[in-house]
Amino acid sequence: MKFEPIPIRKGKAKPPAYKIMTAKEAITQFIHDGCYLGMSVSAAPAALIWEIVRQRDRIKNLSLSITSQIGMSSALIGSDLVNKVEMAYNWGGIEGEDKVFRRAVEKGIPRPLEVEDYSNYGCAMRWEAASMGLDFMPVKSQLGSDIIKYNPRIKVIDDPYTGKPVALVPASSPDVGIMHCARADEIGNVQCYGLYGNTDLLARASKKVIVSVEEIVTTAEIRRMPNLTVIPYYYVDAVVHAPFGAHWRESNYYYHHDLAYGLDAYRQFATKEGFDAWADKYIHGTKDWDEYCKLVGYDRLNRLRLSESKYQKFGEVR
Amino acid sequence: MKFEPIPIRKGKAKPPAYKIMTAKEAITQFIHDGCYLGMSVSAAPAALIWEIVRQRDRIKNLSLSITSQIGMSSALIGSDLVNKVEMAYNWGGIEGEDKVFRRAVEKGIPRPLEVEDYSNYGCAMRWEAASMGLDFMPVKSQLGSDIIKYNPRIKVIDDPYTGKPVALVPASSPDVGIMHCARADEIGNVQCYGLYGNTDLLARASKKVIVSVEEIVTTAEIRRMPNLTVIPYYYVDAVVHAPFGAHWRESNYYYHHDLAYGLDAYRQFATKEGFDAWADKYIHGTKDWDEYCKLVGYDRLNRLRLSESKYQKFGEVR
Amino acid sequence: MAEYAKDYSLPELMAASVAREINDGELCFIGVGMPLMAATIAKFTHAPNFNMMVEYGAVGPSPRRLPMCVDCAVNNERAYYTGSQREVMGAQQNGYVDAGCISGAQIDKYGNLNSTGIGEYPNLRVRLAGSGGANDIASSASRTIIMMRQDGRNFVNKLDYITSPGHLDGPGAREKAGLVGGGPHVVVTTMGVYRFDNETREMYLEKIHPGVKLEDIKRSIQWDLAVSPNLIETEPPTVEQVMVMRTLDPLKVYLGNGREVLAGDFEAFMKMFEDSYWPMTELMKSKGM
Amino acid sequence: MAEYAKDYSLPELMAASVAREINDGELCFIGVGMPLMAATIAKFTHAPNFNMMVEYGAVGPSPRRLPMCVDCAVNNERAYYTGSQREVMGAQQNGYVDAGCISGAQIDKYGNLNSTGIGEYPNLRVRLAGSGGANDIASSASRTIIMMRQDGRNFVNKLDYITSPGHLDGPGAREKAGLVGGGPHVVVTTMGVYRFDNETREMYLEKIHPGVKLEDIKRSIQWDLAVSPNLIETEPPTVEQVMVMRTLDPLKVYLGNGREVLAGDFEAFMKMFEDSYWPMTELMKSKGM
Repeated sequence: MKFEPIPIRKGKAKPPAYKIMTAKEAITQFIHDGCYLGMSVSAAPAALIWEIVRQRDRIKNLSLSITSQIGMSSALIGSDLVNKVEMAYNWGGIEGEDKVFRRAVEKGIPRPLEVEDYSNYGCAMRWEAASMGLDFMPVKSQLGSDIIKYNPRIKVIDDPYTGKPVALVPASSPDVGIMHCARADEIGNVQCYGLYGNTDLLARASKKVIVSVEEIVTTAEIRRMPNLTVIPYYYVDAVVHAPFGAHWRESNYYYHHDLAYGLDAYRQFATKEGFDAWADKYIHGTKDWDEYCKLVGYDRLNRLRLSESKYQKFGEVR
Repeated sequence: MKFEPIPIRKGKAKPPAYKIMTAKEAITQFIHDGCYLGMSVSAAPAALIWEIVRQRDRIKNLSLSITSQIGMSSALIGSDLVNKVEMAYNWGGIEGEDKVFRRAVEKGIPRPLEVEDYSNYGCAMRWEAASMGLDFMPVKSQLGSDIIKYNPRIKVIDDPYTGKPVALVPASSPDVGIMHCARADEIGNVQCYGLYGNTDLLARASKKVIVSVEEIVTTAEIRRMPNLTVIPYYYVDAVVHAPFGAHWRESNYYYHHDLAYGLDAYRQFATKEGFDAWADKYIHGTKDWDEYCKLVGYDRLNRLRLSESKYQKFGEVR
Repeated sequence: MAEYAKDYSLPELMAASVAREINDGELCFIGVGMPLMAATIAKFTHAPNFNMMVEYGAVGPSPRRLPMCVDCAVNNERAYYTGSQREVMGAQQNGYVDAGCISGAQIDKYGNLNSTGIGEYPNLRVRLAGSGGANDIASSASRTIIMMRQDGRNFVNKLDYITSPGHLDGPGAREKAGLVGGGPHVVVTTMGVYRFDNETREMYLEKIHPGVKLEDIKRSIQWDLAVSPNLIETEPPTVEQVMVMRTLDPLKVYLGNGREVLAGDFEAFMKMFEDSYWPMTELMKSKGM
Repeated sequence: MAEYAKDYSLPELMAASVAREINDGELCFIGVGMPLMAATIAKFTHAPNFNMMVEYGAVGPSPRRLPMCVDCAVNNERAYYTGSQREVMGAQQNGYVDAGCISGAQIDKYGNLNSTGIGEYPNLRVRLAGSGGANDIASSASRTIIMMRQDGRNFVNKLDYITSPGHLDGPGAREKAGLVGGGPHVVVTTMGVYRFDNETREMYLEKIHPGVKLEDIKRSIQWDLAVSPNLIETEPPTVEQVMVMRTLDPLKVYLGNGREVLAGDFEAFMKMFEDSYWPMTELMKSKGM
């Protein structure tokens, strides 16, 4: 025996330290070429995605881990940055057909896109597994469907307790997870209002986490209602202050989905030229999120905010 | 083809209907002899447990599914109602050694008690599995320990993705789950303040659910902050209004653990006679929770409440 | 008795028919698109105690605006619970959901649905949205309510891809596959209403929409469609149902060409939202919601 | 330099020694009993940015009252997160926890712990508490800090029951079993401080408490204890550490016979809680917490 103690092995917890950055700083620091990128849908991290697109000379190849995405992942796909997407849904919802996605899958424009299909719960359970340090999760969706037939990463086993078939999905642990939430303090305790989908799971599943928020608040404000903390500081690497940071999508209790914008964008996405023109104007034509908001118009964004608060405000019933 | 449509099969959701009952009514209606009973620890459902003990002529045999319990399950064990406990921990915490539990396991007094040991997370993952309709959950605790050696219901398999060993625990779905929470509306939407342990999982895992609460509130009050709803109405069968319903244990932001009472109770639990005298006085000697509170003293309970609010109040930072 | 509308469109008939499949007091999982609209109609007319679950984590909302997506801010409005997808999808897999409401691009006689693509997977001629939550609803809801366009090409003998399981290949197949939900219960299309026979699990025509000919329906379906001997005409929407639809969706975003109208017209969009607040709030109060 | 206390008890020395094992900025999972007390001392003295996780669902509290249990209301006090056990235990299994702090009734040279019972399982002569969260912490925390009474009978060659895995039977055993955490790092007892050799994974004596004789330590341990060639005396508690302990626990509930004093004495209990508010709040402010 050499009487040398076992060296201290640190856990994965991020420190309770100052984490506020600009989107540019956060994307520059954490997202690299070849990144396996996880993206939340509720709320959509538009400000962060736009910044990735702005850095396309540096970040050329991404694989995406999503559950569902509505238009936002198409900003990356249409910008020629994505090789593969692991997903349940990539489409327009009320905005309709996603021509950017179709062009990529059907015609390889701007580049071929490999799709790995799951159900929504199947995708979510992949993050769930990773969020608990597990390598798989059992799930009873997808059984009997062609999702399993064509996706060899989903395994069907006989449940060791009941003997009945059950599907297993492999953990998905993105290199970086990006998400948009209501508010955070400077050390990265993040709170959400209303539904947040699987943002909680994505933050826990990802190796690095960038959160954009509507508001930066004091730690005392976080402590007022610690039950609202959806992502504690130890998961978070960077907090980006991005008011209206989910536009054209919604941010619960802050502002509503800008359907008029979304439908117009989708109309432009119908052709590659249309998409490029849209991206040139709204993403490359603006140097940061504030400039994007100015281009869209803060008057317009404020109208969306007022419309939302007519119907609901967190802490009140309207 | 007979042109007879597939009959409508209802889901397990409990209706959004009036669910307020007294503890006596709820226990009478839902807990039967031979019941497989799940109990939360945070907060402890003391008012409900006392009522079960009062009905011991009818409810003679229980199996318990718990994670940890501190004294409260001993009220049932000491009252000769329990044949088996599936558990991680049954002891006094700061109150120390649980002599009731020891007498039952070591000497079969008042009756033999079978113990099925898991870790805390192992137990919780059993409820987690049931909460999602799964028959098992993978867990990386318990590996290498004698918990697995002596508990044949825990299976160790080679993870189909990594080849590494992983433990599986079987789902636990209690016939009835009982728990104590902060507040609920009349249809059973339940909100919690502060930590709530695995109360969320127990409610989802159990076939029938009885929740006692500090406060009954309007549905509008629930809607003010829907993110605080830990147990939506569809899991809940009965809501029991039981202020101070966790005494001698704590109810976060309402009142603190009454350590002086707990230590004194444990001192009495040192002998069977002592336990019986305690139960005769505090449980059988009172007809309901309000009488128990009077016996303990509302002045004392209010002191515990004031002491708690000196340190913290939900929605403020003190 | 409810008063029927005299003036209504085919999409309105369809939405009203789907709304009627939802019973008061039920808990239903609502998928993206028209199902959200139909569920909102049900809530504000005959089923005020019906509660919807939407897959990104809301339970029991009363949307007084056009619900646009399953992650839409509207889904928080007056909800009992908001939070995680895990909660609502876990509850569904745990058997809590009475019914789920979904749609698809192709369907076969067992109610299996394709929303993944047309062609040979993965080399699809037309790539579609993918499952989203549809597979999960189809797998685990106690019954599913399906909404479909019926365009002459999408009621097929064999799907290009089974995204969402119906009764698979017939009686017992779901159980054998390990599926916990009951599978398809009804299909509401632009032409009629179909149910599934309890014995054979095959779709049959139960109701035909006013003005639609049976021979046109049969021609639009690849297999030899079974038709109920008690075939009846679909009940028209009520005045109240139509009022709700037109208040929520005056520009026919769901129920017509409203998307073309709204694309780029922010003022029209804002007006639609601003105008629906009072009538929907009054209706809500009158229903005791 | 910190000023050392001149007057302190053995339990105070032990609590202070455990507190010192916690580094500022760390995230540690704290088990029931004395570990809660030691963690609170750390937070209010040298490690204000250390955050504790307690197993019933709280992160980052600053308890200004005696923390009594892992589900205690005190654990919510000024916490960053409160909610589910699933969150904190999931984070631990996911490798987020720097250290976990636990205790047990029996220990062997590899730091395996028994808190289940004495005798042959399941026919135990003495039934103990069971694992609680100890097994989970021992399985998955990046390192564990163990607190033990050393009573002459509980440092054994072979445990009656391995509740919480230490280094099992030596190098590589944890990895082979599939355990994700790093296992025991230090053992603080009533007699000394022990660490585990990086090569053999066996416990060795690193520090001896003031006034304790090495031969008494050796006699209280069943195996042939390895003793560091650089054996030193345990550092006494600081004045500040002792002040925190005595403010939180003036009646020596953790650190003496306070449980006997308090049993049935509600007024004494209330006074203890009332008295600790101001000094602890002032201390909190002075640390910028």
